[in-house]
Amino acid sequence: MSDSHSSILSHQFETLDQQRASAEFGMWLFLVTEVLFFGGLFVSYAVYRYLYPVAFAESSQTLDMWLGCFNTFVLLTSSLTMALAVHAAEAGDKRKLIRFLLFTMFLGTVFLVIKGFEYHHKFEHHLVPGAHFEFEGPEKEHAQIFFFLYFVMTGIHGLHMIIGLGVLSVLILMAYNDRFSKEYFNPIHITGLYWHFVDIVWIFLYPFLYLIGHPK
Amino acid sequence: MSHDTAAPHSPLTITFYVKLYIGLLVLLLATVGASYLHLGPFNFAVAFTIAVIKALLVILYFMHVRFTEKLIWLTAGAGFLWLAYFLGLLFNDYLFRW
Amino acid sequence: MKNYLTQDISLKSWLLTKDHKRIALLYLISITFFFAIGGFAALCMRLELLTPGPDLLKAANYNKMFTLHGISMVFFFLIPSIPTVFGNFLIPIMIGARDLAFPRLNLASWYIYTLGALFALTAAILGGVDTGWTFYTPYSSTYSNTHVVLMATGIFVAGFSSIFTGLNFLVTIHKMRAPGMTWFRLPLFVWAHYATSIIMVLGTPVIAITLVLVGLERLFGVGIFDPRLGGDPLLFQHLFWFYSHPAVYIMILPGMGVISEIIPCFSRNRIFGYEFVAYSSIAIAILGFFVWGHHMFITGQSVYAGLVFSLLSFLVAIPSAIKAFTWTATLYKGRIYLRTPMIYALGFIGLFTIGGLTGLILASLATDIHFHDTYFVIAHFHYIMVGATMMAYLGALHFWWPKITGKLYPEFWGRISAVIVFLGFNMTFFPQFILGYLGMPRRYHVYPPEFQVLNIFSTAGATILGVGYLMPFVYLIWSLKYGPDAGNNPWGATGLEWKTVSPPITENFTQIPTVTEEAYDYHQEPMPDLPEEAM
Amino acid sequence: MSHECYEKREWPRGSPHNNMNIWNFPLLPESASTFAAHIDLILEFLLAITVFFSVAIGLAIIYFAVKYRHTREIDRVHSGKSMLWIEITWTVVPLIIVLFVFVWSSGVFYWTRKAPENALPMFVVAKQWMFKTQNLEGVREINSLHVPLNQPIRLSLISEDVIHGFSIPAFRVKQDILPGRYNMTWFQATKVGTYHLFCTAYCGDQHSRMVGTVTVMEPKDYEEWLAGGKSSAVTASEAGEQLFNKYGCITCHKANPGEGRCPTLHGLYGNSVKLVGGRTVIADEAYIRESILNPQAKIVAGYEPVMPSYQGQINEEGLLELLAYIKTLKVK
Repeated sequence: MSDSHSSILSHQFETLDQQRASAEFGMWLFLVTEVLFFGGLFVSYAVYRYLYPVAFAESSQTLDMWLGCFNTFVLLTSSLTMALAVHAAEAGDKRKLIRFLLFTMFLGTVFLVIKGFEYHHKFEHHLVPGAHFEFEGPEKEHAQIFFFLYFVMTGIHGLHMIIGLGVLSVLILMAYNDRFSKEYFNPIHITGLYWHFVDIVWIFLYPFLYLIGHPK
Repeated sequence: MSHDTAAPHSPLTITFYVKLYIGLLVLLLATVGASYLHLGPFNFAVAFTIAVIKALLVILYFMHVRFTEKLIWLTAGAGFLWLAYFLGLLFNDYLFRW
Repeated sequence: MKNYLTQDISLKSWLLTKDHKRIALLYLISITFFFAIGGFAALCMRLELLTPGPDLLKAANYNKMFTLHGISMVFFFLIPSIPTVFGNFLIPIMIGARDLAFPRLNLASWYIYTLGALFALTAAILGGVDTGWTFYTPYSSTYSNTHVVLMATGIFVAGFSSIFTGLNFLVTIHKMRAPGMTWFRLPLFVWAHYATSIIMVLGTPVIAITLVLVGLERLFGVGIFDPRLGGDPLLFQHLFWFYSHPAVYIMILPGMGVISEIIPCFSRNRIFGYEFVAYSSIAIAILGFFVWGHHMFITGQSVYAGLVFSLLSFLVAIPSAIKAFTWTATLYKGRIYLRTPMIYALGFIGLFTIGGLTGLILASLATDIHFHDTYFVIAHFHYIMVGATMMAYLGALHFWWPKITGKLYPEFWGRISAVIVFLGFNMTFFPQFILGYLGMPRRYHVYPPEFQVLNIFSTAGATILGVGYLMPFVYLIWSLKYGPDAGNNPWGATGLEWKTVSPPITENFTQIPTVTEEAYDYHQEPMPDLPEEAM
Repeated sequence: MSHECYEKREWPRGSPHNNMNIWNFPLLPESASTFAAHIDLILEFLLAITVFFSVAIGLAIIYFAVKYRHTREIDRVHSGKSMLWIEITWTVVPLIIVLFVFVWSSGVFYWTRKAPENALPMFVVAKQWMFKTQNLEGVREINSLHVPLNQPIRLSLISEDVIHGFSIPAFRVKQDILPGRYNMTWFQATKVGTYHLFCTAYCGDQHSRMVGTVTVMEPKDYEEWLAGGKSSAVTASEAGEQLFNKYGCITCHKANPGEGRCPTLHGLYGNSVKLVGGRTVIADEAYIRESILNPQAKIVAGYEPVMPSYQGQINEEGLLELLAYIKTLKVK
């Protein structure tokens, strides 16, 4: 084992390849748990959308589909910059790596800010489930279930974004301190997997929440 | 031990990533556009199909699953398969309640 | 040469250890603590049930007791028990690795478990929870006046410990096997943990999000389970059992793995049908996910769903039956030593068979009408979870005690306690089958007087069972100081863990072994004699 | 809640406790309905399977443990290979057995889920911690239910708060009672007597005191009992009719189609209804209940959504009475 490896190869592994493959497999398993974690919500969503189709369509109309569309655009772009960051890491290009990671963080922040405005709008229009919930229309209670699911799903998605931003900032510090090289960039790769996964969740959330029924 | 290939590099180029990205944006516009059509129950089917295609593209290329070992295919598939099982068995109840 | 226990003995070195063997011991201490709490709660319940009337506990306190019993036993003892202690300790050694793939994550799992445990204990100390371990809505989300959110938080947190343990095992088993350790040379213990880990990874997240939803509904009065708001309380049951039924297999599969190690060793025989045992573990793990609705046959679930779930539940019986037959067949033409672990293992087969077959009665739709939510169900799942899993756990503790501590336990007392546990267990839970047939509902604090005699039998049995559990606790600790040295392989067993020193060194092997033979390479050869002082 | 409450509880007659000899305890439950024999037969079959395999495995273990005990000198030569035919046998034989039981048991289960046409409707409303029962004649009971012998009884069950269970072990009947949704069960008693009624789904503090009795009477005695209780009561559908008038339902829901602003309820029950948007539903109990509490959820084709919600105004018993009344409305 060469000296350059001994600092990046953990004691329990034999080779760097074993270490890399383990990290990648581990991250994928974690993403599987995330699929099932969000899965509990998607399943609940499916049940109530089946039971209360009209209420879901009417509630969905109150969401701003263009804001949602723009946010999807922002997240897809951040996925691109994340993929490019991994690409830069593969090439061992530190400057590009840091730049793309910063880009990704910026786009993630934009997404959250827009989400914040949307939440604010819901508060102002009493569309937050609870005592002050107001909804024009016959099925107020069922609409409330829609908004409950909307807030939980987007809220937990947002929480994942915030965690992702935290991890990204750590990665930027590490990259700045020359912790990565052509041989070793596991953390970038598996964080990339995480970031893309969060993107995928949104790819489903957008049509499920914003695009039910027909825009008026 | 010093000659191990530490990191397999994906064969994708920056141009490919950008093309893929543009493709995803086109699909996004398609899903928005489709929501204006009155297709009845097929609205959901269309939106869902487009979402699945988008997700697949991200998984296969952005997440490099296209170029990794079988184990990762299996793992990634298992998560979604389980969710599908879950929904399928659950709707045995909701679809057939008296 | 220093072993993993003597490498560094400071408290800090224990609390920050990344050695899978030390983490296993940290878990051993934690789960023993929760076993004691759950056992205490069980004792209170059994004493209360000595008489039909309310004598020892008020109704509210009785309800808190069975909740405490269920939660500490299920979430904080049985689910982590064999995986986190024996799986943690043995999987890396069995496959010829220096540690798990992610040692820091492993330590983090223990801290996460401990954090969850602290939440749960806080909830218990502040006054407890009275929903039962099942947290059925809308009682848990709206009507109960107890610390549901705190307790649910504890279980939510501990769930991540379980997820990370399963993830760690899967990666380790896939990526860390020594040269020559092919899949079909793996000990069946490893196969069983592989199957268990699949369930942990695929199932646990669902209970986590479900508890979040219950917590939100309770805290903010809005949610998706409250029927007054258009919610469906049965959806909670679906989500809950999607995890909690497979969780039963999290509890039993590792036990099956243990038995598959002990039986060949003490009958000096190859396991009969290795591949069938291995595949049946995976089959159980996968089929186990598709049967959750058998907890809901009479709740108002659709009849069609009931039919599907009933059929699938019957099918799970097949791989379980294969295992029981296989273990029995392994004894054939062996050289059988009835040492303590073997007595536990044979007891396991018997109790598991009864528990499994009575499960058919509950999987069958028509009979389940009568038995649902009665003591028959209690008896059935205790035969599996206590009868089988606890026997396997104690068997494992005795079997690998020499490896873990380097000391032999007193064999005579071991055999006595194994027999006492077996008899006490049957006396506790067999009467409950009859009580269930008579119609006595579970979770009853007072009951009609004609049920009293059987309850007296059950309580008497529980006392004996309690003594049986206390004995190993005493003599195992005694053996730490006074037990004779075990040597590296007191049972003459195969498997890489017996080829290292006892106790193993920090990175398990001085040199990573190369495996050239299948598991269970026994040839009816005699077992080494135990030293005089170990009898 | 203390001893006092417990002492006052009357357990059904025939409880061995009354004989003052606790050793005279039962091992088998009473069988007092048409279900009992069928369910017990499946149980006995499965018990036989359980005993057979447990004993077979147990004996095999003991036999091997003795015969091949390490101290004995005995022939131990065997191939060490597993035999495929054995594996296949013990996979296929259990499979056949369980599939047989599945089909048999599912058939019986289906029978227990479908009440016969001639079944006598009764209602059970559960709340923490009591069962409130009512028959069509309007006799209301608490924690008690009187039924005639050899008459199918169809129970509509609903809860006012949490999930409860409704279990009569002697009849092999059990059904969870859900809030917000009707569940149904039925039975036909075959033996005169008084039997336990238990709440089997954990429902809070006094769960174990949510018990009652079911009394099976000869039809003649039942008539007498009804007459005794009926004197002050109106029948369920009469009570429903009073509610129908009180809440003003009658002003919009007229007897003839096209008369009022709302669809007629005559001949509604059990028939299909065409909704706005083209869907059709069967007007069952769940539909009528939803239409009273949440009328906008399903709008009948050709009508305006003008009906206000009655959520919180009519209690569960009132809803059941209204249902009973609506069921009596025939096409004019």
